[in-house]
Amino acid sequence: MRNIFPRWTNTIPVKIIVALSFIGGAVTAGITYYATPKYTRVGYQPTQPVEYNHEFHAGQLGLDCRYCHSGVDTSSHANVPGANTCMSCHKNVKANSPLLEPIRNSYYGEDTNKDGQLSEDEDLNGDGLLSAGPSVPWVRIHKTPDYVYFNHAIHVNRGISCVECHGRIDQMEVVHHAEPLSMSFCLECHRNPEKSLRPMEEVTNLAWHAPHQEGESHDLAQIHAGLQIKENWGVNPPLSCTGCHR
Amino acid sequence: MDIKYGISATFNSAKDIYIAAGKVRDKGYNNWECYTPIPIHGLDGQMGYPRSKVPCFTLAGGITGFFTGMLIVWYMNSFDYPLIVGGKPYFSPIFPFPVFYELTILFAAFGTLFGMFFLNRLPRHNHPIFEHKGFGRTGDDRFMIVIEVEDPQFDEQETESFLKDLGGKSVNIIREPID
Amino acid sequence: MATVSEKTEAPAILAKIKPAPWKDAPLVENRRSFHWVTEKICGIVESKTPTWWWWCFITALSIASFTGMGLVYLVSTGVGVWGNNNPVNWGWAIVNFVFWIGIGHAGTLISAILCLLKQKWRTSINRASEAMTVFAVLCAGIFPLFHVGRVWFAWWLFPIPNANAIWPQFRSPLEWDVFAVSTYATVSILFWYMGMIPDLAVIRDRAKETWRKYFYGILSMGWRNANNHWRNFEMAYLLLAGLSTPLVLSVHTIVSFDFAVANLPGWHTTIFPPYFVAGAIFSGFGMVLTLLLPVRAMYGLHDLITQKHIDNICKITLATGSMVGYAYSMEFFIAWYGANPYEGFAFINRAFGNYWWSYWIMVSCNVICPQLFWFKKIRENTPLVWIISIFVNIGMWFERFVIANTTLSRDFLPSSWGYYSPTVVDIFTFFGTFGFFSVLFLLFLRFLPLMPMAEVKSVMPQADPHGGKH
Amino acid sequence: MIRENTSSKEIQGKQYWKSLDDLADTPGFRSWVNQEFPEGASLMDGVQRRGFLKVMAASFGLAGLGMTGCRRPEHAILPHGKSPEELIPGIPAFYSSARPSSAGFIPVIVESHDGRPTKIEGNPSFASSGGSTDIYTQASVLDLYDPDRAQGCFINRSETKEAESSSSWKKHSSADITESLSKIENLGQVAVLANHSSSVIRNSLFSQLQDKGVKIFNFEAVDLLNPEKNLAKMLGAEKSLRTFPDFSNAKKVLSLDSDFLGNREPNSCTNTKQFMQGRKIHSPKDSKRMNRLYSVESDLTITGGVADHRLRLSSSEIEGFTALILINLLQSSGNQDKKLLEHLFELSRGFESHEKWAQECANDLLINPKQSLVIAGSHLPGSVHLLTYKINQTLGNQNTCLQYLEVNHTAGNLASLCESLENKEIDTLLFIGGNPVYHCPSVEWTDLLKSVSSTYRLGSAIDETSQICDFHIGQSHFLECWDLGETWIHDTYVPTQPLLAPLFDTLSDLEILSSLFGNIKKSYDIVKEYYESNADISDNFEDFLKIGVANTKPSTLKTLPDADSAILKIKKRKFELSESSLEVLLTPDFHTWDGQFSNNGWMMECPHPITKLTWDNAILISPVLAKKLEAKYPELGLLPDSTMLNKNGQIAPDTAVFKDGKQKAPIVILDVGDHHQISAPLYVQPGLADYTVVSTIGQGRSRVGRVGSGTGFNTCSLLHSDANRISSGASIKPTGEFHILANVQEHWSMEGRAIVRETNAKYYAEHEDFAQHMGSESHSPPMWGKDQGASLAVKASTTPRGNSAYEHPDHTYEHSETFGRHQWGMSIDLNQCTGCSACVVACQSENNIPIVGKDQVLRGREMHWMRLDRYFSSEERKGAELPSDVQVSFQGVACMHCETAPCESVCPVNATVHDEEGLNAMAYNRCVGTRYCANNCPYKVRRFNFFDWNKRDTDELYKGPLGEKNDSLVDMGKNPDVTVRMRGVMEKCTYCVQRIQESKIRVKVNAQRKAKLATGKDGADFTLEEKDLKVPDGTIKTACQQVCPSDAIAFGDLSDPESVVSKLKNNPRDYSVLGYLNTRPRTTFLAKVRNPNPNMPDYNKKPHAYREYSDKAYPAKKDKSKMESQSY
Repeated sequence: MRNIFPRWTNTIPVKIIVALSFIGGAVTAGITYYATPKYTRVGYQPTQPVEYNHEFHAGQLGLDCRYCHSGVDTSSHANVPGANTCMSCHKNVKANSPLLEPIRNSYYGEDTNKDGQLSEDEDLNGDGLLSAGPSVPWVRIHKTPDYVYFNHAIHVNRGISCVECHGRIDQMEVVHHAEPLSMSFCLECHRNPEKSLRPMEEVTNLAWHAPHQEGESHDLAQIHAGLQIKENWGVNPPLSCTGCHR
Repeated sequence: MDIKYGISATFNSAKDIYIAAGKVRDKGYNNWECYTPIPIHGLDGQMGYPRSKVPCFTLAGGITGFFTGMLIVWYMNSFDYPLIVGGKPYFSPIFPFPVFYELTILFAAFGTLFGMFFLNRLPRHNHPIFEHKGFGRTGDDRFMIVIEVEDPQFDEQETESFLKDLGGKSVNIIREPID
Repeated sequence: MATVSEKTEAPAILAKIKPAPWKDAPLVENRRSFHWVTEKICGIVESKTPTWWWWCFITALSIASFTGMGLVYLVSTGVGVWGNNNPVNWGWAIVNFVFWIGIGHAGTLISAILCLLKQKWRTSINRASEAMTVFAVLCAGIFPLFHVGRVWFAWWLFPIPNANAIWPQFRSPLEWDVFAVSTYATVSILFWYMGMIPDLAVIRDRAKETWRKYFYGILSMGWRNANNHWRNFEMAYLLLAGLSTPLVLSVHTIVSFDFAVANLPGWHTTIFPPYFVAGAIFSGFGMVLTLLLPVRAMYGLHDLITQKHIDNICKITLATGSMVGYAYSMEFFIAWYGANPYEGFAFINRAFGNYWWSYWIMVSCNVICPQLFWFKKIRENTPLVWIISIFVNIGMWFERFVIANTTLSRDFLPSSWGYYSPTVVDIFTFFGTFGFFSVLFLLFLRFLPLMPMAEVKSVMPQADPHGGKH
Repeated sequence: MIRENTSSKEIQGKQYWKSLDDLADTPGFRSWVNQEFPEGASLMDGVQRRGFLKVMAASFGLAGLGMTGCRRPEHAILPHGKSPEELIPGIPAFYSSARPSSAGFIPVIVESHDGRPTKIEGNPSFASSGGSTDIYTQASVLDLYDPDRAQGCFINRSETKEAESSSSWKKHSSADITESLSKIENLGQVAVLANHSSSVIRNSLFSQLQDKGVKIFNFEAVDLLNPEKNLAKMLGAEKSLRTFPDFSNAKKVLSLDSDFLGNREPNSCTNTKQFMQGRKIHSPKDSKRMNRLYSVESDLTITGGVADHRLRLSSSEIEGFTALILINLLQSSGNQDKKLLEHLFELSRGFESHEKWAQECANDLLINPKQSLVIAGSHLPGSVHLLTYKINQTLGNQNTCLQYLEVNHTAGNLASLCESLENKEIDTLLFIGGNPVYHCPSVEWTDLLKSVSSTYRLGSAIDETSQICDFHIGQSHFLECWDLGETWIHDTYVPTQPLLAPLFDTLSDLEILSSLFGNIKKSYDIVKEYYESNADISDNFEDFLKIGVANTKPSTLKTLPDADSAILKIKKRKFELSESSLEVLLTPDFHTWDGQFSNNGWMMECPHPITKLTWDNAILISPVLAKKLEAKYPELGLLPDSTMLNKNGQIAPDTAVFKDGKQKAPIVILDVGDHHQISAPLYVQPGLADYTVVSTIGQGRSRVGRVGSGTGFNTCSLLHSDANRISSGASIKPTGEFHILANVQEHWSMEGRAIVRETNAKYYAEHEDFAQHMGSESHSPPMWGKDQGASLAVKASTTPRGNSAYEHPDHTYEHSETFGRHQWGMSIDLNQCTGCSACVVACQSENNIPIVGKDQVLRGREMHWMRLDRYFSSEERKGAELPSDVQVSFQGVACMHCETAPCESVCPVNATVHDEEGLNAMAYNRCVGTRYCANNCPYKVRRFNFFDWNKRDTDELYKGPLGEKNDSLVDMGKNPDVTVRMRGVMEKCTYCVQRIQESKIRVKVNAQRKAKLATGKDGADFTLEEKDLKVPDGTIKTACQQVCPSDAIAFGDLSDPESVVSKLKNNPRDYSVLGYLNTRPRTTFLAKVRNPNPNMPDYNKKPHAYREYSDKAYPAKKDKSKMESQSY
């Protein structure tokens, strides 16, 4: 008989092993990087129907987050403001800007001549009540799954700043998804709340840093301050399922 | 073109090759091999082989498996995310014992198989011995001794006649073609 | 040692009674040669595919499609298409799982434990039994995998890091099952395959067609029949046998933990591990008989699978059957002796309650039927042995059914007592697995050496380097 | 200006649902209005529905719907154009309202999430039911989202208008209907047939209409007004006399076929609250104060289940028995009126065998003068009510335990309507509510209506009555319209306040009626107008709405007319009871009441508390009759063959044939003569009077939505035209057919297991801790080992493992980073539970529990997190004989939250684990569905989603992905705080973890803000005490606890020794079910104490359940006592 396989095949098994270990490593690394929320979510930056500039409003003008997201410290949800909130300023400021058209439509609704009065021919459904216009279809950026019950009020009131989950919104012209908001992201903070706790006053101050002494790093100062707050307030973030899943 | 690989001699029975192997060894050959359809008891001794090293791989695999098991259980259930489950402790060597146990066996089995492959330098699909015409029969009912060219004592005529003296039939030179 | 025994004088009693010389039945009959063995085994693989094989294969394939369709329906629609309910949350799926896993025990047992016990008669049946093990474990694996409600998340049972930072729970017997069954499947395949390498090399060396040369060439890993190979191979084989022995015992022990670790009356008993292992061996040998007797007839392997083999298997079946029977009675005794009313009722209910028929099918198939093997006449009657082996299989399926369903259907609170009956989907999915098993087994018969030639040869008289005849 | 600055409550209310009006203006909606629809089809689909839901969800997406999706699709947030003030997305709003029922208005508080009402609770301001509600009120919120509602108004286009024909309906605008009604000129030819309502506005409109010549008729199939009318008639009183019992003072109660705790009598919630309060016991001395209930009844009701003594008598026999009681009372109190006594003797002839029972009962009633109460069932004839009236008068219970209300009824009855129709006096007929065509099949509706030129039907769905009408007007749900009504006892005004504008183009009854006056008004204006013209209701409309109740003085009868002469006029009825001459009693159906809840899945699937049947009604017969029928018709297949286990007493015989776990019931014909017959399946019910068969009205509807179609059997042909529900002389014939009944509890006996532990008050007085001496754990080594004696708080927070080698992971404050601040636990007082099942539906409503349909219930896949186990126990069984007299024990079972939970340790993926506060958490999103946990749960409380219950209708389940998605109208009623589970995951009671978390968050947020305000600092340096962060006891109420009218359920923090639940758990009556398993359930039970009278002939030293336990646990003792009794 003769050899079935040529001589070069003798090195094939070793080559296969080496190749497999490389491919395996690459696939694992790829999945870890590309298939986790750190990649799939962070950076999501949809185009909004109205080019609202957070960098300008929250950063330069210094509007407090709660001016618009007014429910954030009382409700589980941080509401997106209705058109009336926008219009409280924009009735006067840039009242005729074409960029604000969707907001004005939403606000005035039936009141087509925008005089705040409902005339006979404007009252389409004849009930004498002024109906609002179509909602502004803001595109949702941050979303936890249905089975996750994140409560804004408890976080905001217990010294967790907006910046922890949403990043430096005050520096974003167009808002994007800044943190992965995955379960491991939540757990990291729940396990070590001292890394994020800050005084209640400073919660909406996205630029805040714990006051630090000479020679002390930012992180260390934060941990010192955080531990103090944790102790004072009895902060005890839940680590078991019932904290977030109901 | 070809190069010589060795000289082969076949035998008809286990008994013959058993005796012949002893004589080859006594003669002081080092690079030689018996090809048999079955593992023949005692042939290792006759050829002067030491005990197989496979058990070392098995042991290494077993120990790795046991500690891998223990490590994943401890890390996952007790260190990284301890959760209260049925009021049982976060870690104990008792409750997850089946996991350690199975992993011990799994890794030991891998150690054994791959150890065997490693020691036999398998898989190796191309080998000069496959060029031998009668090699096929060594899996069937022929017994064959091959003394390789590599052997310091190898001398084409002498070795050939030595093998013939041992009672080997169809003594052949194995040639490996080179392209 | 030998010299010592030669010197000892025979006891006087031997002189008086003049014992008849012990005639050890040969393991290969009709003084066959090595070459005959090679021709016989390789011939099966090399000859033209017989027509009956095609018929069987097509039939098996169509039966196997039932499982496929059943599973597609199950996954697309929900576990509700099965008959499971509350309180019987497991139903047929787990019964079938334990049944197949049990069958999967004989192969490794034959190769491993009998190997360690130096039972030479194992050689002609171990390859087929190992194949049976592997295929049975594959069939078994279908059920625990697909019985979960969200099979697409079944990977959560494996310790894989994930963005949710949550891990499997190692206190659960199901988690142990994951490790036990996957280890068992892996090690069985390794063991089966490693044993096959020298035989694959033989087929490779005999091959005429190119595809065969490459196919068997790759599979045989360049095996060269060299003594150095044999040396490491034998050691590895022995070690794998040594590893498989505790493995095979642990797998069914862990499977029995699925029940024994639960707190339900009738499940929560310490007798389960040995009882399950005995039952597994019992059912496994039953299946070996069921498979090998037709194969023996089809391929004319009477010289290799001799009456002695059948006798031995029958005897093991008898022994394990009796052990299982002992376990049945012991369960009753302990339930009574333990004086726990819930436990006591669970067993009375098994025998006389809503599933009484399944209990008595189980007892008659598992305990009474094998008792026939006490008789040599019956052991020599191959068709009868085959029929009994089928009863053993049926009985063992019912054993698992009895354990799983009687307990669940009537447990602690009478208010939640219920009844379980399978749906068409259950039945089809289960019977389909027989087709799936047969497909694999037929492919095995067709393409792989169904007996370890080297091992069969090595138990033939010619293999003896000291006394072989020419 | 825009109305956003107006601050009054009702305006906000309006604005609140304003967005729905916006919707009605979208072009899509408009075109939809003009479309034609096949009747019963889902009207909203596709794009319109999606848009609709978006608006409904206001400024954030619908949370909690579906669990799928990995990379989300683009998703819009739609905020309001003008945000309503006080509406903060994510915070539920609570409004007071009231549910109109035939037993008065029921004051409620409605929880609303972003404009979607999701949950109804009782109004705690209404003291007499105090925050609890009955089961129907709980379920009524689902009707709002019934996809088979009449989604607008329709015109009938069929040629023939018959009840059985299938009509074709065309959409019609409601404005056109009110328009045409307002234009009717000759009001004298207008007639209205309405159901009974306690709406003061409706009744005042009626009387105004009557003044204008409109004829008003009233019809109720389950006529709760019968007794008051009959009693008044017999006494010769002008106005009806409504009996208004007050159980809170009653020490002894005799119920004569009256299910006053259950659904058959009005005001059950108040009755339960008052009566069960009198059975509360905390220590042995309370056992003397405990009230006692005697019940004489034909059917086994939950009232009979609570009773300490129960006598089975047919409803026809009640009259004679009542006379017997009266004789005994009169004799004991020295009344010598011979004539009266003789007449009574005559009436009670034939009841000598019950003499002793009656005598002792009467004696016992007399022990507590003025503190007893005798009450008769509303289906009983006037004579019984008269005798009862006399009895209560004799006992002097007036003003202490009962009062009589004077009620004015001016409406005609159905017979007079028929008369008017025959006389062709009516040109326009309005059917308001009810369903007379279904209930009165004997009336020739089609013929009668030939002379009527237009018929209108106001109803929530197109039903049998709609079929004969020209127009169907969709009725607004009570959460969509305004109303003002009175409670049953007329002591409180309650407003019905809408939570949202009508979802569809529907009208309320008030809007219809007021349009007859020629002016079309919205219900709000009608109510406001009425309120302003009746200044005595309350001071301020907004406050009235806020509180939801306003007290008023009912007009009670001060001087009682003498009854003697009326009694003398009672004629003894002749009746004969035997297997060939049976008495038939029709009761309102538990599931559907009179049929109005036929399409309500929660009600249909809620198991009947006694029969445990879902989805169906049946003919209930007694075991005695069953045996006789079985002997007469061997082919009937009614009773199963007794098994070996039955014969040797291992388990009790089944009451029905269960084939593959499904109850196979023979269908029979029940014939009452005069061609009145029904066919329905038989159900053997222990505890029934031997020759009474009981069935229910309200099922087997022919024109009903997808939920109710094909369920149950129609029994209305047995209903008498005067709504009398008792017939006699009936016989049963087999048909040879069978029907499968969905019974959720196959086995009725506890089998001597110490599951429900109960004893008698006398024994309890001496053995306070009797419950501790039952069950295997009573003679096993102590569960807590060396820590057995530790306090509850210590045990709960450290979970000592006793003698186990394992230590529980320490999560106390001192030793753990993640400590539990509370340790939750629940205590269920079995002594308080009546079995009303309101908790089952309350839980379903709160926790988004799906309905699964009859087919799936048959397969044992019902999803109720809270189930009510019902056990019967009896005197010692004779072989396989079914007992006739049984005691009933109820036990509410939900997840017990075991500290050493068996389910947790078998879950391979950590989907169910413990949290630090002792909750057994179930993370649905982690569950892969191995179902091992459910197997290993000894209480079998875990429920598995075998299918996508929430995605598909119950008849589409097996079609999988090919099946149609269900109508998402139903999704709008889901509680957004609770995950909607998908198929393949396990679920179970969570102790309403959403409420726990909400409260914890609220407490912390408040503490934080308060501290910040107090210190005025930036917040880093103030210190919060542990007590500031703890949820005060009583803040959190689980849904089942909140609804329970008898306060049987307590929930709270076990680590606080002062909490109510801790105190209850320290009571010696406290025990764990299956405690011997050492699962350490956090839900424990307080053992039941019965209070029988030792002088009664049916007195037993121990309740049957206790005796069964002792016999099984101590067989040696049993044999000994048997021998002793034999040697006597």
